[in-house]
Amino acid sequence: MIEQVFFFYFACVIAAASVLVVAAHNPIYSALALLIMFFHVAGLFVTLHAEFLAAVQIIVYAGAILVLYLFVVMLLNLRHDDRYHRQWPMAAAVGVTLVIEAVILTAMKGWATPVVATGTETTVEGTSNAGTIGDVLYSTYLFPFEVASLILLVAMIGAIILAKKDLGEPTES
Amino acid sequence: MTFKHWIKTITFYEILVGMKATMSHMLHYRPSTLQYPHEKRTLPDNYRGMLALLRYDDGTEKCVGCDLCEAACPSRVIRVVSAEVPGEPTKRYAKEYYMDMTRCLFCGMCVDACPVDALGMTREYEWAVYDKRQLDLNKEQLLAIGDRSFPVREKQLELQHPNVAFFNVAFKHLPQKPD
Amino acid sequence: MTELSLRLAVSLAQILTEMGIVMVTVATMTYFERKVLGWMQDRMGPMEVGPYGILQPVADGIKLFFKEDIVPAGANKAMFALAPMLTMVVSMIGFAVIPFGPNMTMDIFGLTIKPFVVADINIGILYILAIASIGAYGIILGGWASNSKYSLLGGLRAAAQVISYELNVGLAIVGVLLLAGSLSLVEITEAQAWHWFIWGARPDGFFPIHTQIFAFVVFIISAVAETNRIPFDLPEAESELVAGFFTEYSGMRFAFFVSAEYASMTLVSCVAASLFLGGWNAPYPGTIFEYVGLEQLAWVEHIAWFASKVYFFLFLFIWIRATLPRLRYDQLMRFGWKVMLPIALANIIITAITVYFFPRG
Amino acid sequence: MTVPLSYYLVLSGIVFLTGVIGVLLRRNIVIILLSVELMLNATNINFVAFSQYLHNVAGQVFVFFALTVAAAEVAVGLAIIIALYRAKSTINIDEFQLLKW
Repeated sequence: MIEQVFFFYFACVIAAASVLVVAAHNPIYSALALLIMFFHVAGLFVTLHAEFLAAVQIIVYAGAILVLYLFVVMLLNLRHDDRYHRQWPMAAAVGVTLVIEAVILTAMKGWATPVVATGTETTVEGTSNAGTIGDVLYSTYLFPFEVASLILLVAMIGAIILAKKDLGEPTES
Repeated sequence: MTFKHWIKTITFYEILVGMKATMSHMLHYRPSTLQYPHEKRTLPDNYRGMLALLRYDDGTEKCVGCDLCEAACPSRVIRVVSAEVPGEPTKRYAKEYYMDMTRCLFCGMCVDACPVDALGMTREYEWAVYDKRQLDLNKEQLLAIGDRSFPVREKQLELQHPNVAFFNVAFKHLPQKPD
Repeated sequence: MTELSLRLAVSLAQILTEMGIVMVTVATMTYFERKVLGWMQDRMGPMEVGPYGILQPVADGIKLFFKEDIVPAGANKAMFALAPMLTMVVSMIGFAVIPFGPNMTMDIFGLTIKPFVVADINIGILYILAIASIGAYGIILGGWASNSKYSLLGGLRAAAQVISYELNVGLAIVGVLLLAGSLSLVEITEAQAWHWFIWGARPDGFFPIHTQIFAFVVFIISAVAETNRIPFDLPEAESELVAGFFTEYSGMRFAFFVSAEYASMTLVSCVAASLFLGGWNAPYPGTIFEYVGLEQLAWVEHIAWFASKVYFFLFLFIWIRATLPRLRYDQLMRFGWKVMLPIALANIIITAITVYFFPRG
Repeated sequence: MTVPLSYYLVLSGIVFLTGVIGVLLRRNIVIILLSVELMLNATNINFVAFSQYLHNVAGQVFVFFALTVAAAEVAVGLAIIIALYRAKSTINIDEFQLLKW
């Protein structure tokens, strides 16, 4: 009962905030709507017993990514914003198709909870959520983890090179 | 970078020295400030505070309306309207005397310029007011300042030594006027 | 249902008590900061209101409460109003996971509660990091919504600075997490019985090789930077940016920003005390009250130890402010990324290696 | 488990769709990137919901990787935006049509 109340609260706010992200004219409002959405997604994670991910969601998304967005929006001073794009018929077509697909799929499978799969490699129960994720991350998914660190390294170098002014010219100092 | 320098860097030596200095000031706490409205600093003897007009001991004004102070003032603080003393064609007095103290820089040149010692510098300095027009003082206010700051007054010129009436150099213990 | 409402009521009482303690700490901090700064600079500090100016925080509060609330022309009103509230709320709710006293339970009205920690969640330190990362939003929004170039510059500086130094805070505590093997602040504190993490404690004994003193130094410096205190107070550098992000704020909103700064100072002091200095643990085994046969009152000594550690850190903040000049902006960034970050990373690696070779028993 | 899994899927579908529409509809590159974040979050919701319902922690691990990719995407994307803004002093996507035919 109370779980459903929480779910519907989070779901409504997430949906409304995501619509606001797309619809808001001021980029700052978009970013703030996204911030609200991140918070409620984190809340949803908590109701799903993934509290470690909830914390990481806020730290990474809200604490780092969105601050960067706000930083860039303020740096470029994007107050005057735009109409929507010309290709909205295409967007509508894609959107409607996807909505129909989603509705059909969910209607086909029904609204019931599927049977719990068997033979899972690691269960969520047991030790704490963070501990479980750590165990799996550093054993089964060690290679993807290393690849992720490589992605971050590449992104870091790429961002520095892209954002740096007058590259290639001899720098004074 | 020498080893010593390196050690100093990683142990925050210079920052610690600074923090020791602030801490020693806190431990040996001797404030160099005063609780001003409650306790006041002793003023130096030659303090130049509020200007005042002076009187002789019988209550007559010293000022003869000569305008020399107005001429000497670098900030054009003083405005004198002089007139003849009624019935005495040879004597003049200041009919109106204004000092706009918002402009005064307390240089004391008007006091130097006065030939009859009619101006004095008191030791008053708390003259903050809410309306700066209150600082445009007239003769009565200036005389009142002089009355309360110099309760002991000089004798009339005629009652002093005869030379004083002429040269105005009688009081040997006072600073002499520069020529 | 009655049990739920009872639990809610008890939690609410706990939260209110804790907020009250924090607000009193904030009020006394505004007084003691001015007082201690005065003493260190051969001045007296506030002396007028009450004996030795002790009622100055009350006078300040009343004055700010009755001041006119000015919203600048062209400001974004909603954001302008939201920013101080966001900052204040964020700096207050972080205290929920701080253990102020020993991890004991108490029975009230048939409920078992922990009196000295509002919420003992198992990701406590991550929660605090998440909360701290939200703190930047209030500053950025306040700077942006004021429609003033000083405020905007202050907000942008705050954004860059808080991101940079939060990274160092996060990395500095990883060593402690490796040693404690837990993310819960209660368990981390309990793991440091009398040998603290700064000297290399572990839940199963004392290993000086695990010393976290470098992480501690990095944490303290980064915490000073993250709370925008001198010498890292570039977002509110008064000689360049008037007052930075709260230039345009007045009255109670200004008071919110200022008290949020003090509250976040108190929060990082609590975190530093819990993570590195053993929280409510005394620097000797057990408590004196236990030795003299007063086991019931041991928590008083524990809380006294916690409070003294927190107040030491708060005093350190003021002491640093009285001593050091403000850094230049490029110095700040270079220091954060080229000095603090490598030290924190090296600390993680060394701690990991030592934990690997001396595994927890 | 009083909330059926399909609720989570519908929610994530709605959020994902909103993201898609945002990418197609908006002309401000920053908003487009924000819409991409919406889509990533929709997948995250799915991952965590499935992880909970299938009792398999792998979904949460994948959310972790999605976060990593999102962070990398933001760093590079915002750097590109800044470079574009330097070049044309606008970030309206209609202005960047050199590769269009």
